[in-house]
Amino acid sequence: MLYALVLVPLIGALVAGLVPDNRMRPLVLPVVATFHLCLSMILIMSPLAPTAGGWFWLDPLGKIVLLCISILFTVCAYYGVGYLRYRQERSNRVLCIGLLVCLAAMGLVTVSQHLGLMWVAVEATSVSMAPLIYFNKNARSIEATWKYLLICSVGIALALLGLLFLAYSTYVAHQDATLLLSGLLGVAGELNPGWLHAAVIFLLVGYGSKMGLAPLHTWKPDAYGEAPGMVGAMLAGGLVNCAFLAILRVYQICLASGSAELLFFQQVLVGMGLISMGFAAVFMARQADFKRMLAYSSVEHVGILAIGLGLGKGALFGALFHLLNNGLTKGVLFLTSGNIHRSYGSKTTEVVKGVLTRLPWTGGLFMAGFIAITGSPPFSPFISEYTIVSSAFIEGRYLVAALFLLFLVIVFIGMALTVLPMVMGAPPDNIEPTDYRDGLLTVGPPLVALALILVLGIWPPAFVMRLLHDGAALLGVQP
Amino acid sequence: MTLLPEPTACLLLAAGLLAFSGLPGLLLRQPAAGQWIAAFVAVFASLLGESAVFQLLAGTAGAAYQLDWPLPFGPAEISVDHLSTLFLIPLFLVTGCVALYSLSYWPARDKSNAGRLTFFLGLFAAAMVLVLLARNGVLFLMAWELMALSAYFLLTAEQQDSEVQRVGTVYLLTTHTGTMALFVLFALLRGTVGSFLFPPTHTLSVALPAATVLLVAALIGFGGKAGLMPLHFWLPGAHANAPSHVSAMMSGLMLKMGVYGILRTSSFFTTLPPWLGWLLLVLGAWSAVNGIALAASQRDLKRLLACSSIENIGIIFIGIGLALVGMQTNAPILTTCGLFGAFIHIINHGLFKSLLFLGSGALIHGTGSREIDRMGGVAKRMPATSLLFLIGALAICGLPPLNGFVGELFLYVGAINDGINAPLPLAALAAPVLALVGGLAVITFVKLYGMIFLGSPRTAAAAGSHEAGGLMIGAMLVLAVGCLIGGMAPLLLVKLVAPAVSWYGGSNGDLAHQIRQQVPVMPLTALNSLLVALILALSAGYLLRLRKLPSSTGPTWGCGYLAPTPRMQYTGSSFSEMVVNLFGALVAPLRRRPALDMLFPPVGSSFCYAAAELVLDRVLTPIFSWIGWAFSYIRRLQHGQLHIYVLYIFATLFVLMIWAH
Amino acid sequence: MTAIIIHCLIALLLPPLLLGVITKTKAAFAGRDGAPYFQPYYDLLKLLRKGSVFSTTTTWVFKAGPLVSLAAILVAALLVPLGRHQAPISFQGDMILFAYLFGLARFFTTIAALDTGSSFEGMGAAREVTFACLTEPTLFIALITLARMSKSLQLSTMLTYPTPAIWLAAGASMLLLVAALFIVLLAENCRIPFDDPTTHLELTMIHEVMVLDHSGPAFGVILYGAALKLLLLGAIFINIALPVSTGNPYGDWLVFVAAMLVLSVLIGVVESVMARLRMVRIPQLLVGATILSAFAMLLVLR
Amino acid sequence: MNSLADQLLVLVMLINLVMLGSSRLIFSIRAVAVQGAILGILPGLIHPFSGHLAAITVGIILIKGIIIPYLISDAVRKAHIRREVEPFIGYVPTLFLGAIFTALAFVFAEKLPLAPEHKELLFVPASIATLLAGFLILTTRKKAISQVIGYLVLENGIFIFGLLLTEAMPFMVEAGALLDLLVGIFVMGIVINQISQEFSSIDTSRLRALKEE
Repeated sequence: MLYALVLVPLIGALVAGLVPDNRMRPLVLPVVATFHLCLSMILIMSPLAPTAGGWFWLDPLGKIVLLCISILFTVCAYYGVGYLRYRQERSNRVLCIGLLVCLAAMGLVTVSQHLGLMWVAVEATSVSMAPLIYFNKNARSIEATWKYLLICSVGIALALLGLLFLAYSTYVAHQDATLLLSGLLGVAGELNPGWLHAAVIFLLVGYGSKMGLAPLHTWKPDAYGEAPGMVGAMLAGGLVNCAFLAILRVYQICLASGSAELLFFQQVLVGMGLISMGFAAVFMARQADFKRMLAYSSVEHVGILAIGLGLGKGALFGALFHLLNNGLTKGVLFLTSGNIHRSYGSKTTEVVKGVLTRLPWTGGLFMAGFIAITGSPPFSPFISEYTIVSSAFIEGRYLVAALFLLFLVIVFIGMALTVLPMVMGAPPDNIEPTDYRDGLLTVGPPLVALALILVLGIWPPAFVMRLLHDGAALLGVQP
Repeated sequence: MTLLPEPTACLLLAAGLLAFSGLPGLLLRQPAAGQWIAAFVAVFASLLGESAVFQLLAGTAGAAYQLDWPLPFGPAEISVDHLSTLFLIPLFLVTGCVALYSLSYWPARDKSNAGRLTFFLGLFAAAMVLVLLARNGVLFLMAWELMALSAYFLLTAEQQDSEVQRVGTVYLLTTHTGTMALFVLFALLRGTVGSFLFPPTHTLSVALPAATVLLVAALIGFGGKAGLMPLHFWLPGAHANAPSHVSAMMSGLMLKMGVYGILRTSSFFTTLPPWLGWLLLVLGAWSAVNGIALAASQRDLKRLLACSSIENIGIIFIGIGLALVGMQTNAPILTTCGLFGAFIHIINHGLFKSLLFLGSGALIHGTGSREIDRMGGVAKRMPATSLLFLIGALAICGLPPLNGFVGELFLYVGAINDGINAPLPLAALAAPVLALVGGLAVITFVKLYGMIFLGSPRTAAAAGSHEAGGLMIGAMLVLAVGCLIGGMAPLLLVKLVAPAVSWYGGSNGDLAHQIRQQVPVMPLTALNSLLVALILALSAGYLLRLRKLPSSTGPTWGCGYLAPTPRMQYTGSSFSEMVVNLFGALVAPLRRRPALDMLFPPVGSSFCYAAAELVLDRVLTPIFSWIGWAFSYIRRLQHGQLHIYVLYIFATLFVLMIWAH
Repeated sequence: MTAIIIHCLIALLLPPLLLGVITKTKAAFAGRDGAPYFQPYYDLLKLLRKGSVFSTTTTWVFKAGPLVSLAAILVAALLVPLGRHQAPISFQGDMILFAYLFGLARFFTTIAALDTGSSFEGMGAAREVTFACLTEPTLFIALITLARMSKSLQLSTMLTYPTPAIWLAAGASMLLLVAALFIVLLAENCRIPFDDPTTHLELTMIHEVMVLDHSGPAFGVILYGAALKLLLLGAIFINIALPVSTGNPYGDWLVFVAAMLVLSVLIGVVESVMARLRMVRIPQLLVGATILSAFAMLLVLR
Repeated sequence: MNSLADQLLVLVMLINLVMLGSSRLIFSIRAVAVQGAILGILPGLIHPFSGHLAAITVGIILIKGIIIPYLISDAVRKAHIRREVEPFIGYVPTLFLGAIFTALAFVFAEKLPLAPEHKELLFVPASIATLLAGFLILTTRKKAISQVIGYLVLENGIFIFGLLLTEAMPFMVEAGALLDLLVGIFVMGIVINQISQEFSSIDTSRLRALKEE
């Protein structure tokens, strides 16, 4: 079963590569996605034991990430069919293949319990995403791709060094090095502190740059801004979560290795998290390009994840939940922003006005997405964010909580001042007409995602909650 | 009554009905039908709600429901107590009236967005009910934000208009920032009492370290929503630009939710810090005076009403402040009178302010304008509206024999009692302040009524005005009758709020009876009826005389001037000019006049007068622009040079390495 | 019972005489012998018999104005003790109702004025409400002071409280109160130096200009209401300024009537010797009155 | 055998300095190729022979020594460029910095708590020095090609450290890592071609359209 998680998308990619017709090819996406979704649902529901000498195992953390990725991909896949109808001018072969390969890689990330293998998978995801960012094939997109590629590669290289340090710390401790998570957790107690320390730092910086923690986030606005909406969604909801999963693994090791290392790691996480939120807050105000604004919003939420993880205790639950919510909400926002881009042929807020009038459904969804992502009830991001804030207060981390709220306010103001003029008002009459119209396939998928976060925000299904609690338990929270 | 389920269930059912009342309008093919369904459901829900309210007032205790939702915030309790009941009384009444009113004010066949509006209207009302019933911090927050957001979507109904956009944005930013303060409030509360469930009343000690922060957060979060100065700046614009029936609900009901929040939060504590009562008293007085002074300076009918909402909220807070001061100087009369005054005024304001806003809707419907100075002589063409509006105006000025007087009477009695008994009767100064506010209110509403309804039409639009539809008149009539009853039978009001007063004041015994020793409820009824009788008698006599005597008609005496035109009438702005100058410091309207260097102003020169919004225009906007300017420097970090980006990575690595050691 | 009847009789019959006395006094100062004391009664009777002219601009509000204000003032008349006697109706906080009934009267007078659509009457209405809103705080501070001294919220108790003994004890504050109340009295009744009831220049008038368009019985009602108002505020003033009491109730009635007449003479004197203030000065004087009463309150607290 | 390894490592470090100093791209590419090849030989010297080892050796030499350099030089040929024109920091200063970093690397390596059998080997200082050299190239050069080279040097540095514990990295992981590297560079190559088409130059200092304000 676990292997299927990786193989199915690869086969799909193969098929997509073989299908000659540009119109038929996108249909592969929903087929694979649906199959993948059913598969991962079965896996998530069923208790699993480690396989292949502990190399592959879908533990609760993996399950959470897999759930998010699989749902998000399905949404994007169905959307893609509708979206690519409007992009017939260029071949979508690379796009389809890239998406599917990326899906396979992400699946591998969630199931691999061997950090080295996980590293390979993460690297694979970033490499496979590069061509997708370049989908528009113009000067700006090539620049974005180049920056994305180089920064992520450097980061991931540092992560590799971190892994080597980790292995070396085991080696120094007792002569046989290992990168198996189970093994590491077993011996974490007597690891060599110095090397472990270095390892943690390098891993954090490496995966952090992939995840987009400030100040390692520099590639994000460019990549998100130039990539097509659906690719942006996968970047913000898929890759970010994979990188975060990797950081969760590091957290597990720190947890097992004892309080000192954990404390340091948590402090660093909170610090970088706050920095990320602050950065996002500053850059989101008066943002003239709504896709870049979404990118900074993603930076902000990565920061929230980091803070949640850094605060520990009850906040861990919030962080894990936020991982899910952020992914889905970003899906809504990026997909609808793709529609807006199609319809106006521009993504600057000078041009884009009165979306609610021009595209009622897309506009409404975008507005709802904005309200959701800024942590307003009844959508689920509110639940996770409030869990984090309140536990910060409960733990007496008042400064963190205050800054957190301050940044939330600034972000909200900045985002509102960008989004509301876009959505409200009358569309400018001098924009050249485009053939885009709201259709079932371009509006339905984001609508589904929105419905999901609404359900999660009001009455989340029991299995999700159980999953989150199990995940938090893995991170050392006594249920 | 026995046929009904127990109150809480009733209220929940009503809320549910309201919440989904708008759905058919969105789904059905004919929106008009949907709107009618929505209206009927809403009215039914309101009746259901009111019946539940009366059960509660009759003494039936509402059940408490604990639903254990899967969210990690503990069980969510929903229950109703006397404080909630107090706010539910006007809520359902106004909601029902507004639902009827909207049928002919915002008909689906003319307005494309009627479906959306109706839907959010129902959601808005339901959210407010939930706010009043929630006993769990997070549930409360969710209901609260739902209320705030649906209010946003309601007031941006005409989102094509740029002004509507602007005020909508200001409203949204303000309310969300306020919600952040509530985040702090409930998180701290959770940290203090160990659960998101509200603590039982009068259990928290004020000695707790968090107490002060809790109260301040509540003041910011809830005070902002209530429109307490200086957090009032969002209010005039929002109320003025929303559809009138929405303004009626926002002003008559939503502002009260802020009051409710502060009352609820303060009720957690055994004793309250001394500064709180005085602070509320001062803020209330400031809001009252400044609010009504602002109102007097307005030229926009609905902005004027909105500003007078600030005034009335101020009066309510004066009452609460008096009560708290009374509690800590243990002056029971002051406490009781303050609470009675505040609570009665909460109900009254719900009635007459909604009445006035609905009336303003009728005016806009009839004349197509909000400019006071462009109207005039409307009474001739809108007789019914003019009569109902007059009742509202008299009531809001607190003049007998209408309900507005009752609440203020209690406040006066409380204050002057303090003047008699307290060693240093600072609280007694509330009385002259109230008197000043009353005087200003008379100026404001004489201006409003006289300039709009009386005289001769200043514009063709005013001349061509037409009476509002039957449903609109009906809805207003209900509220007006409410005002009359409240004024003629103050005892009814006293009985309505007595449970809430004893609940909050923690006192026991039949307050309604005790208070009658302090405050003349029965003589008031007697004198009011005498007044009405006298008026009727005099009118009868006068009309008889007129019948007998010759009477002729002619033009108004122009004091010797032969060709007066309607444009020569005194305008609203000039009417209030004197008082606006007296309160220039608080109001500071913008005036642009041509330089008078010769005998006459140069041809084509114009005089411009506009009411200012001090906090927003002269404080917040500059701050925002300054921050934006500061941010633009930090943005240079994203300069697009790849090699420096790589340097960032290594720098981070380096810093962390250093930090590690 | 007799007290009530006498109260009503005085309240109903005395007012026009006061106007007569004032005009007589002024005439005397002007060296004329002026109209007879009972001229106002004749005027009223005449007006009740005259026909009316209504502006085409007006609505029912115009007709209702005088009536409602008179009704309000009549009700108020039941609350004020005339001299050393309890008022017919008296209860805790009746003073507030008293003040607000005047407010009601003012509201209707002014909207009736606005109903004519004449810019002059609008001007008068604006001045009326503006000045009134400045006098009200004064009245209330004075009442609080009295309430504190007499430990009561009832006009009857408060106003029958002052005695020569108290004047000796708290003379200063009483004096300040009397001064403040006299200013209020003049302002509320639109007397010189605030307003000149006899001027014929509409631009400078306050009360008179509001009633320009009223005619016939309505105008009579207005005149009568104004006179009654003068009586009531005068009664308050006298009760404080003249705390004498002959043991005999009927004696007290006589004292009161006499005092009212003296007061009218006093007003007449003031009107004769003073000039009208400029409009811009009026608010300053009113605020001055407020400060006086505030001082009185401070002295009482001390 | 270890002495031979050490000499090779010294060679590696010299190559770093050479690259820091040279302006001709083709030359630096060749240098990287040599470095890669040396890395390929090294494991054979310190670990006992095994299939795994042989495979790794072949793989590294093949990929790092031949394929990747070929890809890059191909891109260079396509883009018609000879040399790195004025870098952000001149050659001499970078060379100087490189020397300092190398020295620091030795000092730093002394402090590290190494396993006893690794104490006397040059692996750790060499890896750190190479790492820093890569960092220098990445941050000082303008041409995209040079940055790729820098990235390669970085990777090499990491690999040198990795050689200490080939056991920790089971075959499939190393293979995967190599594969990823290969694909990554391949994609970079493509991108570089695109850049040279779009901008008629692969000077990354031209790639500055995407920024704030």
